[in-house]
Amino acid sequence: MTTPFIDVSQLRCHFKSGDDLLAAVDGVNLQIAAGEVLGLVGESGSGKSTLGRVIAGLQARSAGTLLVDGKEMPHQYSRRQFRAMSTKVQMVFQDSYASLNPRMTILASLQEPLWSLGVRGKQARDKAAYWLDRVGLPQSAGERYPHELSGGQRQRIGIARAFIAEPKLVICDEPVSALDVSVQAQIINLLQELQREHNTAMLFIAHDLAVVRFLASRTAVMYLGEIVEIGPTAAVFESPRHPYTVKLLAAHLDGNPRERVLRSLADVKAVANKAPLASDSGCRFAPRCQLATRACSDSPPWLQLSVVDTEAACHRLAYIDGGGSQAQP
Amino acid sequence: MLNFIAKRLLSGVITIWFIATATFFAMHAVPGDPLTQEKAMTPAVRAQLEARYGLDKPLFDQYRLFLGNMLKGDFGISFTQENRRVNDIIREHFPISAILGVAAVLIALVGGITAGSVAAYCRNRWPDRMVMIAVIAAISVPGFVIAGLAQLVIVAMNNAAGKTLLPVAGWGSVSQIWVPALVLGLGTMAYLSRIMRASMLEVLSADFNIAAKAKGVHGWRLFFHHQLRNAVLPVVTELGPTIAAITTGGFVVELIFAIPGLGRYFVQAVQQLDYTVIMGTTVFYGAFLVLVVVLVDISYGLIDPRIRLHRGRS
Amino acid sequence: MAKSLASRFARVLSGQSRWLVTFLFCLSASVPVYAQAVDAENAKVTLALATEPPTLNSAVATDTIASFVLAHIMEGLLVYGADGELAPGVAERWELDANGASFWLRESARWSDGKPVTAHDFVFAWQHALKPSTASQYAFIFYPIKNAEAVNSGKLPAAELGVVAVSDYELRVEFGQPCPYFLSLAAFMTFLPMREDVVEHWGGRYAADGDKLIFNGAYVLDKWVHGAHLRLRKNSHYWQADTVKISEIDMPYITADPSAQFNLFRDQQIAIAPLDTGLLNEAVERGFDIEYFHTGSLFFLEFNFREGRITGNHSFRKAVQRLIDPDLLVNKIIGLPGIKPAYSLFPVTVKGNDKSFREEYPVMRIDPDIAAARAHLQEAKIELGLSEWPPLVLLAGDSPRALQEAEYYQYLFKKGLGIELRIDQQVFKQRLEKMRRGDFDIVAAAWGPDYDDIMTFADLFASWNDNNRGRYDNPLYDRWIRLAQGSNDARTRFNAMAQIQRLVVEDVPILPTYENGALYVQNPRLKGVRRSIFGGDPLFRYAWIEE
Amino acid sequence: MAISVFRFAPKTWGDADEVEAVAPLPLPSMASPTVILSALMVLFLLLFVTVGPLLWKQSPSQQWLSQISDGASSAYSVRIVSDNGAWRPSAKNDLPRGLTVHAANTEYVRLHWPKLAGVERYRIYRGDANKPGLGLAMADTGDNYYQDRLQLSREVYRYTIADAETGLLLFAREVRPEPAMSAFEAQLQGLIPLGGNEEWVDIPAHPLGTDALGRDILARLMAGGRTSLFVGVVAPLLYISFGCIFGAIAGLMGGWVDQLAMRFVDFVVALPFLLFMILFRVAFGIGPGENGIMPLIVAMLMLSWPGSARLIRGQVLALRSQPFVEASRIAGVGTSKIILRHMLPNVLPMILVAFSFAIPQAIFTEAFLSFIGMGVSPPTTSWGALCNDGIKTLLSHPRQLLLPALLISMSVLAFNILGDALRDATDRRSGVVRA
Repeated sequence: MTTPFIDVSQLRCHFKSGDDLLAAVDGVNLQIAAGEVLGLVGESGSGKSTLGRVIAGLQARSAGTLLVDGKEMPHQYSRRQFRAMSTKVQMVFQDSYASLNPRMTILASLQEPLWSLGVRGKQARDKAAYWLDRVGLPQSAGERYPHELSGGQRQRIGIARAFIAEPKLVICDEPVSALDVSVQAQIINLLQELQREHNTAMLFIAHDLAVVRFLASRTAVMYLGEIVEIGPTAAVFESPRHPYTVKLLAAHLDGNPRERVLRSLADVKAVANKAPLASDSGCRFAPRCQLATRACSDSPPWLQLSVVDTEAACHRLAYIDGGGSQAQP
Repeated sequence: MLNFIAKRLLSGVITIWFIATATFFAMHAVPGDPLTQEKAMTPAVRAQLEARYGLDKPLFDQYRLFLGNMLKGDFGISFTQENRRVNDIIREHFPISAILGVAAVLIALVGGITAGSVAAYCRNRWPDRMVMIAVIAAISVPGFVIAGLAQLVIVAMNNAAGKTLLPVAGWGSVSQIWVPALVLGLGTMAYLSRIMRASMLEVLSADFNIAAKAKGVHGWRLFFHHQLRNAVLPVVTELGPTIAAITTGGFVVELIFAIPGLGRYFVQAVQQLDYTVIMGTTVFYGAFLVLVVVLVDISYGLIDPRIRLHRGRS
Repeated sequence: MAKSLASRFARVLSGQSRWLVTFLFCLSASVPVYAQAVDAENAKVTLALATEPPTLNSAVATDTIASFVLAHIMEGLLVYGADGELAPGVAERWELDANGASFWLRESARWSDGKPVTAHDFVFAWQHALKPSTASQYAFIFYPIKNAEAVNSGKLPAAELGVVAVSDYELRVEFGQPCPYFLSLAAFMTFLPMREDVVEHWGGRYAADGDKLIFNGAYVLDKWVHGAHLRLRKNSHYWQADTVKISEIDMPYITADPSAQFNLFRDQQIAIAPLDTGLLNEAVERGFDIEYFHTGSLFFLEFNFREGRITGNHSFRKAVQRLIDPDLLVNKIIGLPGIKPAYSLFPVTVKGNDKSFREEYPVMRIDPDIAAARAHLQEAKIELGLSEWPPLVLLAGDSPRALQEAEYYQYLFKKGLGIELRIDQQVFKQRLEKMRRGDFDIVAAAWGPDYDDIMTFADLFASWNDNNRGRYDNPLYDRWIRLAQGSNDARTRFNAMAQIQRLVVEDVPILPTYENGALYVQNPRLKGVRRSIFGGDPLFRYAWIEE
Repeated sequence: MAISVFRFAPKTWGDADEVEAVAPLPLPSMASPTVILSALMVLFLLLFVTVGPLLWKQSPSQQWLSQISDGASSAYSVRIVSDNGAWRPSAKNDLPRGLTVHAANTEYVRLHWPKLAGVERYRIYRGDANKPGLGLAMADTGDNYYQDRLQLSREVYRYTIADAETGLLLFAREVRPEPAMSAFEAQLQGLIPLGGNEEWVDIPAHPLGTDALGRDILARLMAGGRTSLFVGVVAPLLYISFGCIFGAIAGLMGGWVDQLAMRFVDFVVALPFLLFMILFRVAFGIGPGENGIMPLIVAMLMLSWPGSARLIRGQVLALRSQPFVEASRIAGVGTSKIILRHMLPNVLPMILVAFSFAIPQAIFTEAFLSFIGMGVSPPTTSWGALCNDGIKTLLSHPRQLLLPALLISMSVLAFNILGDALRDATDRRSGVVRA
């Protein structure tokens, strides 16, 4: 068995919130193989972005290990580690505007990763120019400032900047959610092409399930800081095991809005989402889960292999696997 | 919430201690001798005086003594008015500054809200322009010039009328409050009317305003219940700093209008090197400001827990 | 919740705006009745005070404001009469001899609680003022009395002071040195009586407020709101209350700002207002009667004679003397009539044998002459072995006039002598401190007379006088002073003073610049206000209001 | 699967540029009339205090004693008169019949009148000939002559002699003094050589008049402006720089350093500003010959920096988590380069705005302190100090207050408008959050 490019185990990321610890990421185990596209879905506040940022090194973790290319990374990166990582992990941000320095030209922003790698002058300029072209922007755009470009164009620059140092893994943190629907597809296609072209692994974070389904080979579903289900994309989408995945898919993928509303009303208890705390015991989804039993709120569930080759963290997995689940999209 | 209040209070106490310490050492760094008097004095007399004010002790003992007395709420005896306690001076003169300050804040508030609303209502027409010009003038003319000119205007007015319409100076009757208070509050009024104008403009173009109009709300009811109550919020949030600025910024007005407020005493005390009065006044004012800020903070916290999270830190 | 607050606020505002409109309307429509400057009906005068009296404790009071108030609320053995001459006060008659003085007190003199004023009240007051614990600045004024200095420095108990109450109504004073001017001292505020029981009762807070005092003068302090308001009312227990015509002196304004006082005067709110240069023209244009009187104080430049100061050089001082023209200073820079250029140590107000001292012993006037000044400076340079003259420090006060004067001297020194004069402008206490330490080359100083005798100016530059801040030490000067102090003979004393006056012109220990005067405007209906150097100024004791 | 994106999205995206309209955010116009006006005002003030003295060569410390508190005047010639101060009419034989004027120039007016029986003391009044009333009582004298030297100017005076006791008017006469200068002053100013006896000298123009010491007000305004603007610019420059460095360190270090630093900022903010300003100003003191600018600036520095420290800390914290900074970090860009390339250019406009708002504040503070006599010390002057001088003569010479006050207002106004414009500009151009 080859070592995965990214190996995350028992990763925790806790924030202080008043007297409590907010568990943004709580005990996540995750592997990303080289060249693989892993989709990460979940509703907002589920900790997907935090997980991505921890892997990128932007967020210090509270506990757990993070192995990149087999090497354990420290909790907080030093300057040198960042530089070493710059050819391994890069990131595409959600807000294309905020991800570009408003006071730097596009070309300068593109070249910046190269400069820190020691590539300077004409070489860097040429490479930037190539990438400008590669992501489908005219050379004239290079002299412009971010506010002079449209959202889609800026996101292309963001993608180009992520790929320019030819990293092994690109983390895409909801790269299209802030874009017009018409532009989203172009960006997704661009990402897919580049990923294939460079055989780059990708952690694709989105709350838009369709995008993930289109891009990812494997998909992980997060709920309140925990991965509740992970497995091949097809399996997760075709036959979700975890009740939350079921709800998520039901909410997103059904064509008829009216039906969707009705179904979600029937299935999910109207319980306000509460913030995940480190002191929580039991399954965090239990309060909203129709299948919850007493045991669900007593002890936390862990990931178990299901019959469809996915892993799901649910006490009632056996019941669901047995065909007890009522929701099949 | 209790935790939050306790924290703010604690930090207030530490701040007051810091102010007291800074004042004490700044005061003792002042060259010169507070005991010096016009006529030369015998060593025996001087020794008596030094003992009376504790100046014969080492600096650190004096500091300890000062802090100890401060905790007891005792700031000692004035150097220049030898038989008056600093506490008495503060007790007698601070209320005057406070009344003046409150009147100034009131005038600034009422004037600022009115002017700002009028300006916003008449956007880009002459009332707006007039208000904005007045605002600019009030912001850019130094207070001491305004105070001097105001007095001249009153004298001219009284002379023209042949009787006393408004008193020129002094303190004691209600009519003696308004002119100095107006002068004192003018800058703030200008500032507030600017804020008010901006926020009123926002309100006037807001959906709920249009909705209210569509519902048939008109006239004063529309103004007070829908527009003013929403537009006034940014002005209300400025109140804390405003009160602080006005209550401590009253020296010049107090000097020119012959108002026996604490600010005037402070300036006098500085000129006469009256250690105890300077320290007492500074610590008192500092404590007062801290208290105002803490109260404002707490009340914000009560009004809106969201603000508490943000304000709690910085 | 925020919204409810705002709405509550809006509601308050809407209620308030109606109220406010009403209020503003009232304010503009109704003319409030204010105290008018003079009120003949009630025999009431309204005034403004420059500052509030720091204390009304006569044992420690030093300033003119306290002296003004005390002159009205207290009466000493002697007082200054309507004509400005010494007149009987609590003492009915007295005898002055070479060894001391006796005073016989009138039995009709009463405190404001009806108790008689006795000789014991004076003995107590004087002993109290001399105690080191009282720390009275004016303790030195008792020094002619036997043992006074020893009592003040704590070497002898207060009971040893040479003052005894022979009976309730007879007071005997023993002198330690001749004191021909003791009668004028007896009218000075530090010599005012004090009631032992009242002082003991209030202790350190005696005279801190209006109710912590007892009075034996023409008026009682009826109201004292600190920093804001003082009011004097006629004292019904005063032994000649029927001669007091003004029954109320109200002082509802306390401001040192001459413009504010002038504005109040213009507005008919106060009866007297001081003038300064900036207000003079305006006062003239308004057609006010401008009056002035000599305050009797001398302004001068004092040179530092301490070791190592080049200002100790005589030729240098002569150069300065030829450069600075008091006439020019007074007429051009100060620009107020009533202020006189000074050429002598003794102002024109100092009394001589019969007339003023200056009329009896005119002073030599030195005219300004730049050429002569430069010649003197050249001599000084040679004597001091200097090629370049170093910058000098002029210590000055922080009043507007002091500053203006200092800037004028600075310019004059630069242009006339090529000397850089550095102004060291300090607040009052710091200036005094620097004067005491001798931290100056030249200081712009002033001296006001403490008692009505030429000695109050003369002994100022005796080598032993602590107020001789420049440490001028001239055996000749000292000799003349000792001669005068040791004598009761007027002619001997004034001849010695004439020598001192000449010495000051020739040796220039100080350079007199001007004799101060006070300009003021006064309500024309107010008559008989006595402006004076001694005995409280202005004095309303003999004033009246014309119908 | 009902997401339209994937069904209808074009597989090719080469022509994306034509599809997406590039609509740049409108740049705020820096060329609005108010901005231009305020910039012009700032420029004018700067030129006034820098180039002004080169064009207007009068020294601000030159004291024309013959022209104390004079109004606006053009250049004119004055006669040199020698004057030894004391004067009495010489010959006994020419006893005057009425009020005789022996000499009338702006240095002295010598009056002589016949002694009248029954009058012991005379009172001399001097008034403006164009106005009713006797004017100012100059003196009471027992002599029958008088020399007036009190601040004479070139207007027409009316002298009136009255009986001091009864107030009965005895004589009156109008006098127009001839422009003159005493030989002493002329020698002092170096206009004539020592011992020389030139008859006439020229006096330069004073377009705004002179002050109470005869100094040219225009020159003083220029000199005062240099101080005011110097303090107004340098003090904010220093305290904003210090505040920025402090805030940036706090923001970048984070953790307990940040906590401690911000607590300290809280303390300093809590100090009552003006009180401490005065206190520090007194504590530092001014030595002889010092101009008092340094203590002023140091006091301002000690008390004013927290505002910008907070601002910058907030900005740094906000910027630190901005994606473009994070992108640079994961691209391995060093801290110093991040600060230089990303933080600084984005914070700079804020600093600039804070700076342009701090200038009027500092000018006001300086003016206020100088006004209460705690500012600069003479011979250095400032607009505030000029106001302080001027307020005393407000009634008789209002321009001595109004001119410096006007300049203060102008500069405060100009910098405020400039600050407003800068803020508008920076707010819209960058997405940087305002703290």
